Amino acid sequence: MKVIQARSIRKVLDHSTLILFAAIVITFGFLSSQFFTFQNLSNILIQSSSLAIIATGMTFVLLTAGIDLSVGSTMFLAGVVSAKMVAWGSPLWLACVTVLLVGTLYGLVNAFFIYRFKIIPFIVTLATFYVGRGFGLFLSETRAMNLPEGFLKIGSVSILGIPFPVLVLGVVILSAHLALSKTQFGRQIYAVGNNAEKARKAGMPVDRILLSVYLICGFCAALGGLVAIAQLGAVSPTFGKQSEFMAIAAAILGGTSLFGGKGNVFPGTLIGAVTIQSIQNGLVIVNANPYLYPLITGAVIFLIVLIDSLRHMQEVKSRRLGASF
Amino acid sequence: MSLLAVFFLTSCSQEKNGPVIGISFETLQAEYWVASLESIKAECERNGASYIESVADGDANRQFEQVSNFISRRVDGIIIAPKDAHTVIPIIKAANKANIPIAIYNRVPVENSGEYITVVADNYEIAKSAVDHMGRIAREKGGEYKAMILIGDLGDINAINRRKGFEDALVEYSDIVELVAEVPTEWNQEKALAGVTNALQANPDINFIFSSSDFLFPSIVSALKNLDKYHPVGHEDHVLLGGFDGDAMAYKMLMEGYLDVDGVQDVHFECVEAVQSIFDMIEGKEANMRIRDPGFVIHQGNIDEFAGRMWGADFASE
Amino acid sequence: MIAQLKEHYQKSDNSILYLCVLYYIVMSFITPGFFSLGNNWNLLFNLMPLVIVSIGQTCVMLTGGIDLSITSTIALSSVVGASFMSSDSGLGFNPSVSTFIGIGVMLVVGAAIGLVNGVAVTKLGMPAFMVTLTTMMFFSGFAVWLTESQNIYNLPDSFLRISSMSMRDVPIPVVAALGVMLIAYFILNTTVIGEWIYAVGLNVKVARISGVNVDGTIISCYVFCGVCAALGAVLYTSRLETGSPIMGQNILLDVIGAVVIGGTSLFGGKGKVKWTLFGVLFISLLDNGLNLIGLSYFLIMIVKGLVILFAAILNVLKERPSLAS
Amino acid sequence: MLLELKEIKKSFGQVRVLKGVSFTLEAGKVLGLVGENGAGKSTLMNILGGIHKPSSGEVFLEGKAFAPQGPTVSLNSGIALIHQELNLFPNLTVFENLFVKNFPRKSVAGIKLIDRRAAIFRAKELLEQVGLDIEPDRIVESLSPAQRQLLEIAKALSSSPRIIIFDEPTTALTRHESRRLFSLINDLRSNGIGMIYISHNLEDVISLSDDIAVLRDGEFINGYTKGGGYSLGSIIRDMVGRDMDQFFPDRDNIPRTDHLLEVKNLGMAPIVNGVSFVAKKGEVLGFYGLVGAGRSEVARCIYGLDSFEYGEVLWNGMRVKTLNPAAWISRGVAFLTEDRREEGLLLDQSIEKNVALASLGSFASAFLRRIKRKDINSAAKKKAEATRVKCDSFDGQATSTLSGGNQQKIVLAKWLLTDPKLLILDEPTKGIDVGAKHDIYELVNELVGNGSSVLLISSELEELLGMCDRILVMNRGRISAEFAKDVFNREAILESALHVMEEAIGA
Repeated sequence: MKVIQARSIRKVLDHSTLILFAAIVITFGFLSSQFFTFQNLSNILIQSSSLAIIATGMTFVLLTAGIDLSVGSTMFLAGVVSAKMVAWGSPLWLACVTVLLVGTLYGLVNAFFIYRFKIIPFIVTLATFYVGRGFGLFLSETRAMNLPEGFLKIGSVSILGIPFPVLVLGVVILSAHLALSKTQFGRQIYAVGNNAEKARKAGMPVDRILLSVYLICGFCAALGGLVAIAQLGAVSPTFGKQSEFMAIAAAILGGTSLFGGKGNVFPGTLIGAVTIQSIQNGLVIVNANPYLYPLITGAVIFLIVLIDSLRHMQEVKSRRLGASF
Repeated sequence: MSLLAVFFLTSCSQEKNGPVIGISFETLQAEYWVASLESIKAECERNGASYIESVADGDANRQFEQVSNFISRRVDGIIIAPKDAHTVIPIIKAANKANIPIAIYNRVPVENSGEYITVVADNYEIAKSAVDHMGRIAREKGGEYKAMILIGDLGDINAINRRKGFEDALVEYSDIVELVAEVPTEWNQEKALAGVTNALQANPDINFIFSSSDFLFPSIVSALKNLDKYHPVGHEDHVLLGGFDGDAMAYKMLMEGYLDVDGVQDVHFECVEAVQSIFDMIEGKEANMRIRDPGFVIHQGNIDEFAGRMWGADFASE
Repeated sequence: MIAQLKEHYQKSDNSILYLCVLYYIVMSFITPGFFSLGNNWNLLFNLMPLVIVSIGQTCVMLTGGIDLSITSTIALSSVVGASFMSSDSGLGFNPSVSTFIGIGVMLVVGAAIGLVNGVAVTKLGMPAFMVTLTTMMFFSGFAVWLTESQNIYNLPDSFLRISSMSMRDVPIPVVAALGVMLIAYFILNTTVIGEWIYAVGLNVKVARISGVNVDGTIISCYVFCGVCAALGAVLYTSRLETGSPIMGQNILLDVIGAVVIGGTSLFGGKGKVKWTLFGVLFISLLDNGLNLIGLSYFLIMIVKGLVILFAAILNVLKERPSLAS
Repeated sequence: MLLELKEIKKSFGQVRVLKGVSFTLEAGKVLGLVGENGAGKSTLMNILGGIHKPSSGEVFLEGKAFAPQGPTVSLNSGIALIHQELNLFPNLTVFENLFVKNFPRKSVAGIKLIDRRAAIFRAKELLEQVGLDIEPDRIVESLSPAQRQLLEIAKALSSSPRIIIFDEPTTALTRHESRRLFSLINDLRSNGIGMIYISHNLEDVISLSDDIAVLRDGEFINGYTKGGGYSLGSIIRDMVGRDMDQFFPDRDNIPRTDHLLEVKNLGMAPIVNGVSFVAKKGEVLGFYGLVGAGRSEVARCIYGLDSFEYGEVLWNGMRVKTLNPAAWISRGVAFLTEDRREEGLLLDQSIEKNVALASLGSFASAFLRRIKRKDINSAAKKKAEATRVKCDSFDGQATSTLSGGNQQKIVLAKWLLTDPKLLILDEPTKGIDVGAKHDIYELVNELVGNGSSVLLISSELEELLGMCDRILVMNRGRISAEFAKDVFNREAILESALHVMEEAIGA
């Protein structure tokens, strides 16, 4: 009896993030009939697409026990560069490609300092965080910039009934998931994150792996930025601010460890991002007092992390018990 | 390397004769602030003065530190757009103590014994009359209205005043306008977009939207377009739109006939007067210490008369 | 002579200090007003609250944790303390008594938030980053909600004088900062709990088995950090003569950046009080100098980022000259 | 000649680790490499593995000069290293660890994806070869140390090497598992693979090796060939450089009858199932059993590192309520755990600080708990010196730079400084050299001679027989037998450790 009970508790805890996510959705569903419409659920997905894409890139970096504080600046830079290019009369596709290149290049800069000079990622990306935003402000002359219709169209078209941002999100999540779980490169990322020294000794291309995760993160940040501005149609000087914290939060909420080697993009990071967005969405739908937003968001995320850590403690205990059999 | 860069940069921007003005802005996140900063700088140059500028990123403490730095550098005058009405008091005291004239731009300090110039547009009043005008349009057209307001950062006093102006103006129209959604944006376009989309999801019949700042319009427009609700004034599905600031986006929307009402602060007037008064004080002349920008409300009815005075018009033509 | 200097530099752990001195000298030449009594006072005053907050953060980081909630601690204790002291809220004590009570309340608020963080990290086993990220959201939201965005003013004169008063010609903020530094130095270097803090940061398991009260140690660090943040709030509030619900919301990266640039490890077990002092000095000097030069907003950001990177590279090259080639 | 080393020298900075070592290895032969810690064995292996480059000297692989530029080159040339510190990634699965450098892959739409099925299939083959019966998709974190060791060997085999270097492969293995490994080594030998076998367990080395090379202080001291007439004693003499008259030093204590520690019906299913025993004052009580029999777990439960479900613990006849390390230390109980790198040492910290860590409280003032720095440092230094630790400096050298034996001495010194009435030792001599072992035995005896008790958990039966007053044997979470010193019986002890008990199967 006791065993069964313990087992069922563990089952619940095992899927805590999902269950809590469901609980949030159901709660809001009860509070407002509007929440549970197909349209609203697809809204949530569209709204979380940008965050989820950025958090996906962040997950790669976190898996190697690194951190990238510069993603918000990269997003901003991406927005500014695309707006500028379009304003100078470049075709849309060229602007998009350039922006993705800029993002990747920014990742390259981070990676260069991290692996050439062995400076810890926190400092490097703190520095590029400032430089990126400063440079973006310089380009934009600290002004908000509106983008042409074409951009907004990308943001609102549907292909086969799937909204474009969701489609991009799907492709990113799918390829990230494949890369992490089905390729040698992906598995080696986990190995490096667990212990870079061991990985080096084992002859893995550690430097190349570190380089690529920052490239991927920069690329994702730029792509996430594009997806966001395609919906917004404008870039303001605060665009992308605090995104780094939200991206990290989404990844960690999805079970990724800050200390490397643990976590996944699907379902982890995706659920994390969608959870955060659902809370925001639900609060608006039920027309909550604006002052309560941060209180409720903070408390709910705290609860999710709490349950997750309780599960973790339980797991450690049972693993120890099972170890010798 | 970077030290060299600093050398280089400073050697370019150094040593003009004439007075030096320290300009400290709390933020540059809305176009309004950028326009003001540009305008003040241009005025300074026109008067043969040089300037040093700083932006505090919404942090009152940092602003205090930056102004203290100006003071220790012995600038001749200070123009400051402060974080709020209270935290500016010690700044005024410090400037008074150092005998440096100071002008407070855009926000009125609370009662105090310091000596300072204020240049201010009344956020509460302008917002109230803009929304009042929206209400009048609504009454003329007839019918029931569901209203939404985009609130700025809850830590920003101007955002609070605009929200208050909005609420107080609506009291008179409570019979036809019902407030169904308050969207906090933290002055962030992404949050605004998500918030507006969600609010429209919850209340598809919203047809009265007031934005606490014009720079959030792209988000509103984007959300409305997605639902095919963005139509010019006069269209039967037109959503009544009102804004605040008078920036380029609002100007364009007005001219194209999408925006009904905008509360405008007269940036050019404010800046010219502020700089002028500071110079008067530096030179020991009698200065206008209380400059009040009445602002104005522009709408489709007075567009020909006022459009040229909208600061966004200059930005839009660039 | 030069060789001796070089050798000294290679060996010492004061390289950030030397960098500060170099920067100071350069700035004195190129910036009008930089080398003046007034500016030095400014520097000193700007430095003090940041030093206090950073010292608290250092202690937390020594245990391998991080406290992102310091900004919300500053905001909440500012408004709570101010509302106890303000003549508007009408508690009706005489000014010096209410100053006394106000400061006490502020410190208690700081300690309480620290306690929440510490307990969540130890007893509930939650990752520090997430705990403090959510408490940051929650308590800053709480501060804004509590005051409905209004500032609290009309504080008693005896409180306002704190930031300008002197004790035997030494200004109170300096006294406070020196006091905190001395206490931290005393604790870290001469007491049992100091040894424990380093041991916990280096290896929790070893520490626990060796009889270290791990949970107690970590909790005290978070409480200390909260109290330090609250003390910072006292100085900030007094200086601005206002209790503000958004006080200090932008200093987070400066604080963590200063601690890390000083040389304290993000992973725990390595760090010193004086390193943090140098780190804060570095960040403050940087801001002050760039501010005085009169660079525009975005150039300041770019240069700030570059200088941080530059400092990090210098430091790395010092420790591992082989990387220069 | 498969492999030939000529006059290999290696210095790290000022320190000369290898001073010209030469030897040869033939195909199909096992070369035993012995020497004390710090003799240079590991450095030698790292040179062959491509991790270090020699300062001078040459290596010839099948007659050709061989100077690997990195671990990959070495591996591709057919040299596989099995490190003492396991190079596994605990967050990956078994099969991923086997192939992490080179997965079997298939092309899907032009993208090379891991061929999971092929990988699992090959993994099963390799696991079978080393006799490891686990699912290939298990997470390595959940494996026991012995299973990890075998997995490491399977990993080495996966690259089909011509030369395999074993560095202390049996420290985590039980006798049974070791024998299985030895038969694998014999198979490999008959397949023409050359092996270098490094171990402190000299009996194993003697029985396995065709040739034996002894290193001391970075120099080649002596070489033996099978049937060439040598003894354990002569090898030890070569290693240590002096005669070691008696391996397990004598002790003339008489255990008293009063109970120091008493454990009643302690349980944590399914690992510990109702264990009761008594440790008397002034005795050395041994715990023997297979890995996983629950010996360490009993100690960990008592010490409060793991929680247990039922049972009680008495100290000096009083029931103990608070079970945590701090409380035990204040009662005078110390616990040297099995994993010294993870649980014993602050690797980045100096010797002085490590030794002082558990005794800080007793060297602190009552007011403000200030540490009496001078007192504690000199006491720590004295304790460390008493363990004959070899180091450059007590306050400047990080313990991570010390050899395994010296590290263990530091941990021991830490516990001795607390002046324990009961010292629990969990595998105290695992993976450390003969000289250091001897030193540790002497320290134990000295402690017991002063009236303290020792609880010695070990997988080495010799050690228990030589050191203990009493031996308890554990089997599947229970105490299956008890032997007093005068009736020690090797066969009976092994029997009760290995025997599958009827009720255990029924449960």
